[in-house]
Amino acid sequence: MCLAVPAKVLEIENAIGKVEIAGVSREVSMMLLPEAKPGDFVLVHAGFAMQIVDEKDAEETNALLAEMKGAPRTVGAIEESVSHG
Amino acid sequence: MCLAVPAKVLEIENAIGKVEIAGVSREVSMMLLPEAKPGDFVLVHAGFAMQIVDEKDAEETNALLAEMKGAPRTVGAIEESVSHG
Amino acid sequence: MDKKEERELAQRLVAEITALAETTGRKLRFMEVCGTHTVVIFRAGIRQLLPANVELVSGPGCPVCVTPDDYMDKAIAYAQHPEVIITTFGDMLKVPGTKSSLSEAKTNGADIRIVYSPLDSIQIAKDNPDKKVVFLAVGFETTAPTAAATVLAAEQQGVKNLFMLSAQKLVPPVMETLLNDAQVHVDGFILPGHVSVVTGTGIYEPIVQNYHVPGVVTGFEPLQILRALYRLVKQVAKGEAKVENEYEDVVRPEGNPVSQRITDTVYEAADTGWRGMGIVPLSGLKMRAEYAAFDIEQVMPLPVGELPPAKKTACRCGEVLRGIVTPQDCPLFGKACVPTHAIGPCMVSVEGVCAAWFKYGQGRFEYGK
Amino acid sequence: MDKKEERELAQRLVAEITALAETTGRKLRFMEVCGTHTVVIFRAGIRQLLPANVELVSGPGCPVCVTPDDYMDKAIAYAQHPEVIITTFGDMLKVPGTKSSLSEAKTNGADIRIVYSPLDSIQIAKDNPDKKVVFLAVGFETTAPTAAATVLAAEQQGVKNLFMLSAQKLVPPVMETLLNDAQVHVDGFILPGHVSVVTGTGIYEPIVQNYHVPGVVTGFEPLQILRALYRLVKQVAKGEAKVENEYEDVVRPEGNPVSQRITDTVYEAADTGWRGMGIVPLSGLKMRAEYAAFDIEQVMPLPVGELPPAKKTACRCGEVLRGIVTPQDCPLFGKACVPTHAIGPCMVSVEGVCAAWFKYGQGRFEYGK
Amino acid sequence: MVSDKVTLAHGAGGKMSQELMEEVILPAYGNPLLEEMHDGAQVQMSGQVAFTTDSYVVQPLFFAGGNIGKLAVCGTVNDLAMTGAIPRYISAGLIIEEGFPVKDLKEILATMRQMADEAGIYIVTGDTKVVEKGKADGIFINTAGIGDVIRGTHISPKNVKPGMKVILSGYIGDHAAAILAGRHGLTLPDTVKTDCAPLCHMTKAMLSAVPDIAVLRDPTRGGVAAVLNEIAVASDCGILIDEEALPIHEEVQGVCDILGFDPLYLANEGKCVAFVPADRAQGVVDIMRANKYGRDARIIGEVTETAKGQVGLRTAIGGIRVVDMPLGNLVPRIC
Amino acid sequence: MVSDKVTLAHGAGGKMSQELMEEVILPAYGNPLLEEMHDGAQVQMSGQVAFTTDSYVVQPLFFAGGNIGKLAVCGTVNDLAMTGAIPRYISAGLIIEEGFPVKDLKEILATMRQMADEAGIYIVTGDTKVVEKGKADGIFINTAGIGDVIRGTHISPKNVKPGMKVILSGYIGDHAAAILAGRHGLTLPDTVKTDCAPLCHMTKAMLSAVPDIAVLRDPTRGGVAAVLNEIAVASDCGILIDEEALPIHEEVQGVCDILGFDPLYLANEGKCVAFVPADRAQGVVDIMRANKYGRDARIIGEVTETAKGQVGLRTAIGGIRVVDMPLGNLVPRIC
Ligand code: SF4
Ligand code: SF4
Ligand SMILES: [Mg+2]
Ligand SMILES: [Mg+2]
Ligand SMILES: [Mg+2]
Ligand SMILES: [Mg+2]
Ligand SMILES: [Mg+2]
Ligand SMILES: [Mg+2]
Ligand SMILES: [Mg+2]
Ligand SMILES: [Mg+2]
Ligand SMILES: [Mg+2]
Ligand SMILES: [Mg+2]
Repeated sequence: MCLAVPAKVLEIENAIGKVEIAGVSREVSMMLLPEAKPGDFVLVHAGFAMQIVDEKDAEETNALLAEMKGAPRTVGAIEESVSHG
Repeated sequence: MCLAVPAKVLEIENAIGKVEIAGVSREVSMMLLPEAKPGDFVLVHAGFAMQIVDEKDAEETNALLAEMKGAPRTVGAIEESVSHG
Repeated sequence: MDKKEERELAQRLVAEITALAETTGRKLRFMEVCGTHTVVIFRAGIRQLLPANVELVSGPGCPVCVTPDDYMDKAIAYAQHPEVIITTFGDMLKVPGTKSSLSEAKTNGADIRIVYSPLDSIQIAKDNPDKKVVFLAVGFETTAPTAAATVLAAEQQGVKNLFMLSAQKLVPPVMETLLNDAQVHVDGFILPGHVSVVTGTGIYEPIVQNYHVPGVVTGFEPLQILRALYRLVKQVAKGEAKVENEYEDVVRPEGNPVSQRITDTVYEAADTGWRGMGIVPLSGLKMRAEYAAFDIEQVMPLPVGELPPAKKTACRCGEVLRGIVTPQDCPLFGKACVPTHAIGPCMVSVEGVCAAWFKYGQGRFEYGK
Repeated sequence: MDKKEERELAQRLVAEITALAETTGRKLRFMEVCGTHTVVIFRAGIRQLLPANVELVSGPGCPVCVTPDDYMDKAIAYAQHPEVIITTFGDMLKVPGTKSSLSEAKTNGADIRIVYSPLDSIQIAKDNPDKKVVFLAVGFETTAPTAAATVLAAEQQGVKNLFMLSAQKLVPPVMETLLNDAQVHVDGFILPGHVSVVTGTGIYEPIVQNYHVPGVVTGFEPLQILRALYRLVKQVAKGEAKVENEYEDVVRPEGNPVSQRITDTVYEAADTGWRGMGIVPLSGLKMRAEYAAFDIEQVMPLPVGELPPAKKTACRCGEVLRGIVTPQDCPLFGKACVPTHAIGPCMVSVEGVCAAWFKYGQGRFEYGK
Repeated sequence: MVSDKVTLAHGAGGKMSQELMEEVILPAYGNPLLEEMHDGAQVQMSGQVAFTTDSYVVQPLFFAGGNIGKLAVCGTVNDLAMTGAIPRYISAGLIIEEGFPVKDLKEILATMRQMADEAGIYIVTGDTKVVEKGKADGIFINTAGIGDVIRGTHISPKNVKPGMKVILSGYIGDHAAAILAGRHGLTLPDTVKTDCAPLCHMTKAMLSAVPDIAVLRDPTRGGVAAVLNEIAVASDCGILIDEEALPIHEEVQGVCDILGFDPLYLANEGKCVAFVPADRAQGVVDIMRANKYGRDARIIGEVTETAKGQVGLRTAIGGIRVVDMPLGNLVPRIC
Repeated sequence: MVSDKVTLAHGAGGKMSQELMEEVILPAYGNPLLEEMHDGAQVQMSGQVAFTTDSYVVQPLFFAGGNIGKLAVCGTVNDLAMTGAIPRYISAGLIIEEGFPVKDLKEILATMRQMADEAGIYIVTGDTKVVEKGKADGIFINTAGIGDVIRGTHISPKNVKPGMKVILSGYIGDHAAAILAGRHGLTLPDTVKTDCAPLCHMTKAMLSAVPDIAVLRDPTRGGVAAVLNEIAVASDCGILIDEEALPIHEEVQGVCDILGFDPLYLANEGKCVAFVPADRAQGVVDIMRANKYGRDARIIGEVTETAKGQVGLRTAIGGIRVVDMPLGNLVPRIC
């Protein structure tokens, strides 16, 4: 539907950002994301920065694991673990 | 200065002549030589028929030979042969 | 998380999904609306990991697939015009119109340039002042603001020979159309992550509420999809229907307001045609009157009669796109219709459901059986 | 006449020429005005057959050679214009202008088409309606009517994008200039056969009378040239000066009146520049005001300053063209200046005197010494 | 005497052609066997001879780490190497577009010579044609090559049998990434460049030690995916590879993510895939690792009895998917 | 399954390439040695091997009596033949412009096969590239060839000595006339067509009977003039030929007269020039005349002590002029 990749903003000049994705750099338009600053990670689609990407939350995964922990094979158990976590 | 070749007119239509030179045919403009007719030999230059070519005159060569004949190495003798020829 | 941890988490999620699905005592059908999700599901082999009673069906989320023949025919007709340079995403190249494709037009000499960004069209327009550069503006809510921004940038830079041939589409109206369709049965939606980046999550609420069907926004990692499936199965198991967001690092509830405003400046909602679904009210975008000078259809309308009449084939793309049939139900699948000689757009596009089935071996592959 | 008879006749003519020349007791210099004659003389090895006291010098009869730098510079400037297609005889391609040549412009992307006939330009103009097609109209009296007829044909067919860049030249005025030049010594002229086809033989009468210098019109077979030489030596030996015609099968006294009229319709006589001779009064043709619409210099004048300033080289083409020096007197001949890297046009053109000297081995060839 | 641009006359077989030959081409290729203006070269060969050809039409002509000349020599050297031969002699057919800078031509020819030297071969015969402006794309190069087949080897897909290991010599997709990045506005760090290299010394070491290597193949156009599919079909076996085993530079993956490519389909110009009996596989890997072009060699999968004619890939999360033949050329996608 | 036009995908190394290969190329070339999708072919050779290459860029692609495919096979066959070899195997590298009609491709390939059959060779390896519309000129073909040098022969300009006779195998300029006529609006009678032909059977007969033939050369680009000049320089002898001995079809002379060309500079594709010791010259002519491509063979001149490095021509009226190297490409002239 819409390929998009996260990239780090290196610099911005005149609403043109230089971004880097795994060492590969490209110019993208910052027109749709004026609030982004160098150092931010942004989601890039079709040459435009579309959104700021938050730091990946390790807690989130832990929460999921907790949610599933000790809940072997029954819905009730999972529910329980969620309410516990 | 101006390369030109004799060619035989095969046909003419709308001032365009089809001419043949040693079996090679080409269309040429007859604009500059409206009097030419199929069967004529014409001189062709830069895609135009320029002049009707007379039948080669064997007599001409004979006249030249006659002019030179019996006139070995002196002007007088040649003159003579011409006036004789 | 390292790869091993990821694999373990995936196994864990699959186990949970299997267990939860079992508790429902019935067959569950979830639709991924987004074509990119479709591809990830096939590439990662997710279908093979799921239990027999959890079925995934693909929806109308491939922009190439839902674009109807008449748009392609128009694009081809413009491409053949000696004064026109077409710029397009690579995806559109092989999509069949009624009689031909852009790829064929290119082979026959049409000037068609593949761009990575609609913005690239501006430079091409500047480099070719004596030509009309026409960008094929297709896509969903994610892509529409990039086309709109390109129009605004061209206007600002005084570029007068860049135009759009627009066929942008909106997701929520077509989801509703599907839910109203008696042939379609869906127990929940994997909601499109990147559309939601622009729109936010709120737009799905009315649908989820009105039709009582769960929806989870998620990203494009295999694990994210498994997480979304886990949430969907769980909602079903609990009898709930709510919008959840498993892609919180980029999807905000309010989306991207600047993108929304820029799209809104250049475009307005309009009825538009979808392959297999006909006209869906207010499901597309058309250029506003203020931007008519950038609309190739207004600046240089095609002469009437330049488009060929509609064709009839046995292609079942229309139904495939609604999740009513699978590609294998199409008599042409894998026979007359293969990726090298596609009959319908669902076989052409990388995100096309038929292409994904074929490419990733569904129904023809021995491994993993 | 078979080949053997031809060879015998040639030997006979050479013998007569040798004998007659001897009777004059002095060195004789005949000038072939026409470059095609020059080439035949070299190709057939005629110089080697002649006695030491009969010298042949070449005149300004190569249209390429006499065309001055500034015309070439103009042609190149037009060629570089993106809207222009140049059509030209192949001969012009490598002629150096001040800094460059058409060939170099073509290598750098200029659209230059080689035509066999000026008429071919009309079709090219029709095929490229968005371009200006410019024919490089060079040549003498023979070629001028073909360019004029092309203009009339374009007019009649309503072709509005065909133009001429004209530099046609006339033979009699330049012959007179040569005869007035104290540095030039000529005992007789081999008169140009194909120019005479158009002009007739009468135009040479005033010159031959006024300057008491023999002239013989002839064709392009080696034998015809030997015959002309025989007639010239004979006139000198007899103290005569008249116009003779050894090319009677195509040259009529009155020439070709239709050609003359058509040239006269489109062109009028004008002062023009010759390489090495400067401006010669009324020695060229310019388009009449009525045909200004076909004159590229009027329709699309080059911006002032687009032409480079004149260059200085040691090239002695100007003197070579007047028969004052031979190519071997030029310090560059065969060293810096060779056909692959010509410095002057006399080395470029197939009919160029320097090229003929070089190509046919004059001064560097062992055979026949 | 040669001008700074190649002209039509340089290809017309006359004096200018001779000058181009003498001033540009012979000095670059120069070696004792090079035909000098003859109709062909004469070389000594005997026994089984490998013979191959490829044309090179890459754009851009110059790219990170190389140019078209490097490809033209290495590509043909590698094709000879993959047939189990020691490359000996190659030909060079140039088709040049009028106006091509002589400076660029010299650079390309110098690179060809350099690669020939590294591969231990001679460029012994050649041809130069010049076509009109707009009728080519700068320069096209064809090379054909001949080499001596190493005795005792018999490379053929028919020798591929279930249980054999699939070895890959290193990181994939570098060449295509270097070529494609610039075309789509991407800038790569200096560390990413074409992998183009002559592999003949490495393959000679491999085959000398393990003559029963069943197949060698260089994954060029169509990438690893094309090679594996061709061999799966030709051997009538299945091939199952492991996604996690595939060495892919982070930046190459980045290019793929941005443009929507799959690294398995990207062209390589200095890699080889080997099919080797299981018990010799680690030995072959060790030999490859001793060569500078095989330092990252590894086993990436194996030949199977099932899924005949097909290629499967075990994904990171444990699924299996088909790796199909590439369909056409790679174009960037948004979806 | 292949469409009616060649597309970029046909050259991308994937499924479409495979289809083009299987449906168009293999059926045309088909022979037991042809590499099928491998990296190269393997053939048996031994001893002295001749190796040559040429690219073909002719326009128009189809012309009276042939097409580019005919040239591509015969040209390389003849270059091998001229080195004193019996041609054995050739490669075929196609560079095709996107949009090229598959029908035309099939016709060209069929002609290549037919010529290969006549020459007694196999097309054993090949390559197909497709470039974007406007980046080539329909199709370019490169062929490289290998052959066995006939034992006891040693073709080299250095063997040319004063007194040797120069033999020409037949009428000159036919090929160039057939190509050029159409380009300049001239129509030739059906009798005038390219002379393109494989000469290897004739040269084999010549060399078998007279191994001390010093040089064989096919006068292609640059014509007889180029070949004679090259040999005059390489042998450091003079060459004097006789204008009246040159066989030129009347129509070819006609084309030359019209366009301002010299037939000595016109390309031939089925002729050879031989330098032969005087006492064997008539014998060689007789052998050539027994072959269908040498029926009009004759002695046209001889090698001289004087005029080292130069070529002279005795004109019909008895003068002598230089025949120089051609300068560039032939363009029609008015003067
Ligand atoms: S397999 Fe092909 S024809 Fe059938 S529905 Fe899919 S795209 Fe259409
Ligand atoms: S030899 Fe060259 S430089 Fe000298 S006069 Fe002739 S053209 Fe000019
Ligand atoms: Mg999305
Ligand atoms: Mg004349
Ligand atoms: Mg040859
Ligand atoms: Mg190959
Ligand atoms: Mg290869
Ligand atoms: Mg060659
Ligand atoms: Mg290979
Ligand atoms: Mg060759
Ligand atoms: Mg050759
Ligand atoms: Mg190949």
